[in-house]
Amino acid sequence: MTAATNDIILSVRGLATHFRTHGGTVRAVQGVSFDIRRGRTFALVGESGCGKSVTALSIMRLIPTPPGTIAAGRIELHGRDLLKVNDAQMRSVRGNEIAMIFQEPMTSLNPVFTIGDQIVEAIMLHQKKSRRHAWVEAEKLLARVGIPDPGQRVREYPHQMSGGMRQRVMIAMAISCKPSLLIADEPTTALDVTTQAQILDLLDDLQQVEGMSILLITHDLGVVAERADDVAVMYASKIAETGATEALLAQPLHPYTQGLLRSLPRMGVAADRLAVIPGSVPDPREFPSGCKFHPRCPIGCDDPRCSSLEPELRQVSEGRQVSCWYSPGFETPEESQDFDRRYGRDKRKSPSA
Amino acid sequence: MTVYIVRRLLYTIPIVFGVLLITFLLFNVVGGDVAGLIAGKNASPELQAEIRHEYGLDKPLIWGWDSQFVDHFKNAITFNFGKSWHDREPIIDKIKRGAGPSLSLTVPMFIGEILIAISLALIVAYLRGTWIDTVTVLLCVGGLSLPFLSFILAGQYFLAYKLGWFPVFFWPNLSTPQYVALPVLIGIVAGLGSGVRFYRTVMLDEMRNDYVRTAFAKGLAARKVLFKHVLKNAMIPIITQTVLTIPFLFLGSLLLERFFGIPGLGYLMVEAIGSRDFQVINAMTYIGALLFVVFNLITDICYALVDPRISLE
Amino acid sequence: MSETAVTTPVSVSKGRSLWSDAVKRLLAGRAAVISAIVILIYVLVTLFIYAAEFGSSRFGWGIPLTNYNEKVGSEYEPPSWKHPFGTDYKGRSVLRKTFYGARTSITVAFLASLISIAIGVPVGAMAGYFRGFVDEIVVWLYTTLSSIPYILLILAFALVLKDRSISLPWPGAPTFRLAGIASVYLAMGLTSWVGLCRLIRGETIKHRDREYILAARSYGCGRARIIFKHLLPNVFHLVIINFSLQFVGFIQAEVILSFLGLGEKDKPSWGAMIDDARLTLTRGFWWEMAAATLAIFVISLALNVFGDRLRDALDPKLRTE
Amino acid sequence: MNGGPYCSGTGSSMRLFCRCLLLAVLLAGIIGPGGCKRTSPSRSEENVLYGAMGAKIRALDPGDISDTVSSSVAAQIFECLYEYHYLNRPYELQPMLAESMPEISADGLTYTIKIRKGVQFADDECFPEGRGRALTAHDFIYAWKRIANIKYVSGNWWIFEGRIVGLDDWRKYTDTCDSAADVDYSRPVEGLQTPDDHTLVIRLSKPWPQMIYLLAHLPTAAVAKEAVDYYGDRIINHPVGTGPFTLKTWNRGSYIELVRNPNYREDFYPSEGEPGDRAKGLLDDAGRRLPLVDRIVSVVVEEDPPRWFLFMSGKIDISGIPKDNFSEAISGRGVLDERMKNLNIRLTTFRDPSTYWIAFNMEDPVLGKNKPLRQALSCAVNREKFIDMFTNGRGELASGFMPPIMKTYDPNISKIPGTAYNQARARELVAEAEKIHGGRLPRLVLAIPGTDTVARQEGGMMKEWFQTVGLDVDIDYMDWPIYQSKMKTKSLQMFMSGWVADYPDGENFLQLFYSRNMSPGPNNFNYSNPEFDKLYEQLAIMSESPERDELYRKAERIAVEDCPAIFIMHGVAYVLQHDWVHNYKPGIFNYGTAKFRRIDAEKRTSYQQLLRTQK
Repeated sequence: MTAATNDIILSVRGLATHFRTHGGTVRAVQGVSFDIRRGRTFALVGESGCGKSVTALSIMRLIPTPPGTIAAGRIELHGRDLLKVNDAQMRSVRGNEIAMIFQEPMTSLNPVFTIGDQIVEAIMLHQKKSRRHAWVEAEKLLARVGIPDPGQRVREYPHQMSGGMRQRVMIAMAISCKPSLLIADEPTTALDVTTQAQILDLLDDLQQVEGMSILLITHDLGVVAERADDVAVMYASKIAETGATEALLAQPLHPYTQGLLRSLPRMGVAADRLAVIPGSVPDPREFPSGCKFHPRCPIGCDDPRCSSLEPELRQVSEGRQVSCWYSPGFETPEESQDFDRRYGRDKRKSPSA
Repeated sequence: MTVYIVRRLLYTIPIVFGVLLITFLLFNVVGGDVAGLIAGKNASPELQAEIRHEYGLDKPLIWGWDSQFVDHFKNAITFNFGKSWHDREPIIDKIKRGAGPSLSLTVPMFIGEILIAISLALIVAYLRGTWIDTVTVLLCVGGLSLPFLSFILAGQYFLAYKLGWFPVFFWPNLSTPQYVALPVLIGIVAGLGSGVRFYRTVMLDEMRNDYVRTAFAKGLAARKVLFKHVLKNAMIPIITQTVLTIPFLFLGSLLLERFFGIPGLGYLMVEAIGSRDFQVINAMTYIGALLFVVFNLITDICYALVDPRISLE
Repeated sequence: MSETAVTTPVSVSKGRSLWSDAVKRLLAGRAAVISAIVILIYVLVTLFIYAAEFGSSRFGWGIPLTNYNEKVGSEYEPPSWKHPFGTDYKGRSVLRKTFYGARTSITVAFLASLISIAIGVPVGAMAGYFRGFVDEIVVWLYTTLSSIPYILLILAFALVLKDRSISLPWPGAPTFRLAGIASVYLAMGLTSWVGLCRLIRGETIKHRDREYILAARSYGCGRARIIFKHLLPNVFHLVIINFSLQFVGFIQAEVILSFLGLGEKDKPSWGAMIDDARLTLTRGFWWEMAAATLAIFVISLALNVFGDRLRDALDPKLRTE
Repeated sequence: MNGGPYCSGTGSSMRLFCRCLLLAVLLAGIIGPGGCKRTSPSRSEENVLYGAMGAKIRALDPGDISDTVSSSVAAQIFECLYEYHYLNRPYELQPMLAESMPEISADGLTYTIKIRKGVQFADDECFPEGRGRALTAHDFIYAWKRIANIKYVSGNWWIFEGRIVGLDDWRKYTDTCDSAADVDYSRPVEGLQTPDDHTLVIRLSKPWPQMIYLLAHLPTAAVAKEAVDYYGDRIINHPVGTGPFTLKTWNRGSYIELVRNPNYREDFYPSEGEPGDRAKGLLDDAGRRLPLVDRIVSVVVEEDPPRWFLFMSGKIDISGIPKDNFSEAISGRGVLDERMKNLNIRLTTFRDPSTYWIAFNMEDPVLGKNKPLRQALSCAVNREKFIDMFTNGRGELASGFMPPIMKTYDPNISKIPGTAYNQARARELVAEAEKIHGGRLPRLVLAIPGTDTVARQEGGMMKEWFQTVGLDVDIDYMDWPIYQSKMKTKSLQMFMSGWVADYPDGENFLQLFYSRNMSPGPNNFNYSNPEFDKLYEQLAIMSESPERDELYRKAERIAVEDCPAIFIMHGVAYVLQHDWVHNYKPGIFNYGTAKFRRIDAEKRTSYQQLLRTQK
């Protein structure tokens, strides 16, 4: 079902972010494109170092330059390209239209200012409110995110709170200006399981009530399965596959996604050892040629085309995109004849089930 | 809080005891017969004996209640430092008289340097990686390795003598700011090198923290993030470095005072060592130690004010 | 779903210890490499002069560079092609004096740093590790020492140590007279260990309760082993950074000591050159001061840049990459 | 993901802001504190003498003064019995607070001195109703007893020690008192009598012709007992004297200001002087009532560069020439530089009554008995080069210890063979010395009182000269206190020192070689020669006469023959003064000369324009 374009609040097209380091330029994000719809949770999943956090920071234009630069691409929020606006306009977007929370709640709050100060600062920055009003608002927000006794807590310092509590404060700060998009960069990775569930429930509840969409960045497929409406799997700076969560989990098209799902423990499936994707994430400074997954790919590891020609992201069916020669419906007839001509028919592998 | 302060004040007693012990040991070992110095040209033995008697040098060194060692402590605690051997002036007057000019030189220098060095460091740390950063580091190291003396000679020769923007030297009819201006300026410029370098490292360490990223994510402008969030966190290392130099301000600046005729305490210490004026040295070190210990306490209290995580147990 | 064995070997980067990782990242940067080379040159010059001196005294090598006393021209000749740095009040080549000065200044700064590390690190580590009574004593000692103005401390030590002969405690050990720079670097060393000691103490306290120390203690490590084998290597990066930055401080201190007449007396040193030159600056003989200042500037810059890069390379936060 | 700082400049506006903030801060640092524009100090045009002192004033109490800086200030406030004539050379004494020259008894033991009448102390709160009291003979006796009082710990007791009948016993009496307060000054001293308020009779234990000079030496100035009792310890800050000026403000270590003393007696500018003085305009003010200036302001400037800048910018009137600005001021041999002449700056050169040498410790086992070694050392030192390098040629070569300015200077002292600079002769003497010593000479040690640059350079040169003639000499630098105590305890082998005469009589130098003055006395050579001692005791009690002068020369020849030191140079002083300073004549022995000087205030202000054109 192609959603009406007007309910897409954020669309990212061909985003590329590079970092200049001593060892040469690191292309952390290359040609990433996806859309986030209003009121839906979009998950960006992948192993650490695949570029998902850099994508998030690029959306917020928080990439530290000099080392980093946003080399190409368009990030449209309600139709306005954030890469073209000037600093002042971008500042009015950050925290107001797009808010962000981070992975390490323990260090994300300024240790020498009270919780109230930091929230009030966010409120007064974007809304014309008196300080007194902003304090009252802050207390209400703390209550809204489930922090007990907000009147007292608002005057306390971050070090007097637990990790989970601090993440709630971060969320309170983020939603203080009713943003249309909340970017959550691995919000629960540093928390224990029970708090993790509470935070995710809180995010869902806020989404229902406020109608805010969420870009959830995680490496935990379990969280994706339960919480995300749409999902994009990232591998080594590129998007391997996107689609609605149920459809994708039911029928993963990209070998990498299949590998990921296989390595998940399943209830009721006896297995003495968990399946593992051999090798490790490639060093961003020396990406393999062709498709970046081919060295670890059970199908294309010795396929001449996979190791030389990188497949770009294509729409293969309704709401489903994938970048792998062997996923069904990807290869155009001309390309398959070209493959046979160049490498010979027998080199062709059979697509995974 | 007050319990903490009382405990810390009690703790100063061993420190001050230690300082007096060290000055006593150092100078009785350094040697140079003082009586002969005071007696002057051709001193007869009994005149030297009289001098030793007047300055209590004939008492036993350590053992016994009436020994030099005990006197040394008694005098220090009761602030009766006696007279300087060099020119018979009571040391308390000498220090009181010298402290004013010294402070009129070092305090503006201290404040000027901090304000300029911290703001420069903040800006340079923010512009890390750009050409401004590398140029500033070069300038800092340049300033650091140039001997202080060449700053003075060049400053006095060009700014005062050749261009005449400043008076060359102290002069009776000049008001304090007029004759202190140039030395303070030279002191600041000469000290900027090490100041900026230190504060820059502190700022860089501070900017790596995650709360800076959160601040930016909130949409704050870089100015606010720097001068509000980062600066307040950086206050802790800054306090450690700066507050502990305050006690030594009253010592003035050795060279600046000598070359610009400011009658401060800068050269008093060096002259006192030169002429084995132990009374003066003990007095200066003792007062220095007291101030140091007090400011040590102030530093800890400042920590608690700036950083809520630190609680004064 | 058949399992196909993976045939191509996948490069697994071998484990890199803190040091090799730091050194690799350190030497990757151009600036760090240049400054390391400059520092190396200074050390080589110093060793070369020592060797030449030893050679000329033993085998009579007449190496011109170390013969700083030779009159090469008239007094106060400005820099020219023949004498790149000009001549001083005795007509001696300032270039040779600067080279020879390197020997004195580098030796003084190096040995003073060594002494301050030899005292500061173990004392700091013990204070940090044992806490309790030992800690109280050490804290009392270094608070007392740091409350005495530095100029007085170094002057007093230099005066006390001047021309004193020290006989080492064990019998039969030679008593050697503290000539010239010996008293200088001893004075500097004995008065400058305080900063490092405080630093190491703070770090030790932090590391003391870390798991790896508890683990070491759990399988019965002796206290000394824990401190020297486990704990110090983890704080040692602070020592190196401190060493490189304090080195410059020592060279400056040597200049001040020469100004006060306690530095090296017959052999040339940068401090003595600056002190000599300051009088003649107003007469327009700038090259002696310029030569010494340039020599100090280059080594200070190299040490500072190296120190900064070292800190970045060894900074635990950066290693998460 | 690169963990670099999260927040560096994302936008260009931020970068712009940083640059202008950076600029503003730098500018503020440079311009801010120095905001005041060039301040031409509001110079009151009236009669002021501006001077600079090379060191801090130690004390303004005559009994306690021993340094030249304190003497030059105190001499404007206190007065002695006699003073040197301002213009006549060679120096001759004339009455100051005394009415006439002393009547000396036949045996030379009793001096009767009439005190000038109508002389008043300056007004001070220590006198009843603050009015200065008239001067009497008792003030002198009180002053001298005060020096004798051991509790007062005066450094000038050497003046009267063993000279005046009964004074030494009086000193022993003071030694018995346990504190300074209960010393009774009315206790009589046999040798100091006052028949009436204006007559002073001094009886000596043995003849002492140089006594008259000591009565012109500042420590023997008149002191009012009321002041000492009133101020007690603070007397050092409140000098009360009879001199032409009184103290207005004294900011210790910084500056001092003296003003004209309204009670000052009638004192006139001399109307005759040395031939040539009239031509130099030194007699223009003959007969005018002194002092000629209203105020004296003197600032402590201890470093050479700022003192030179002050002089060149016209802030101070007179200045010596620092070693490092010498070539800027003097071109060629003693001729003023062109630029100085255009600024109307005048140069005066005059001989110092000083001799500088490297003394040998005659009791040293190696040097004491080895005359050829001492002579070899003397021949090794290139005196010409030393004078040129370290005093910019301001000195004359010395072969004996009597300075040329002294009446009893012996011109042919240099004919004594064997001590002049001659490297070949030095090497022969070294060979001879090794024969006497029996084998290779050990390493000698030369002590130099000073650790700064100049001392190091001097040491370096000496070491080189001795090395070229085959003598191994180590240089030991030490600061003044250690040098003094080692010299006093005879523990220095060779040491660089010298002597500046206290009064214009050759005896002041001869007493340095009298064996009974050995260390800790002034004879630091520890030289003893019975023939010299006999001669010295004979001439010490003779009054001035040609025979005595001949004995002086004979004694000097004996001492120089023994080569107790390497005589290097006699000092020559160069002094620059601006053209608005009149009546400047250098006088080494008299310090109270500010009263003679006159200032032309217009020329001083017009100097600023002249300077601008020159700069």
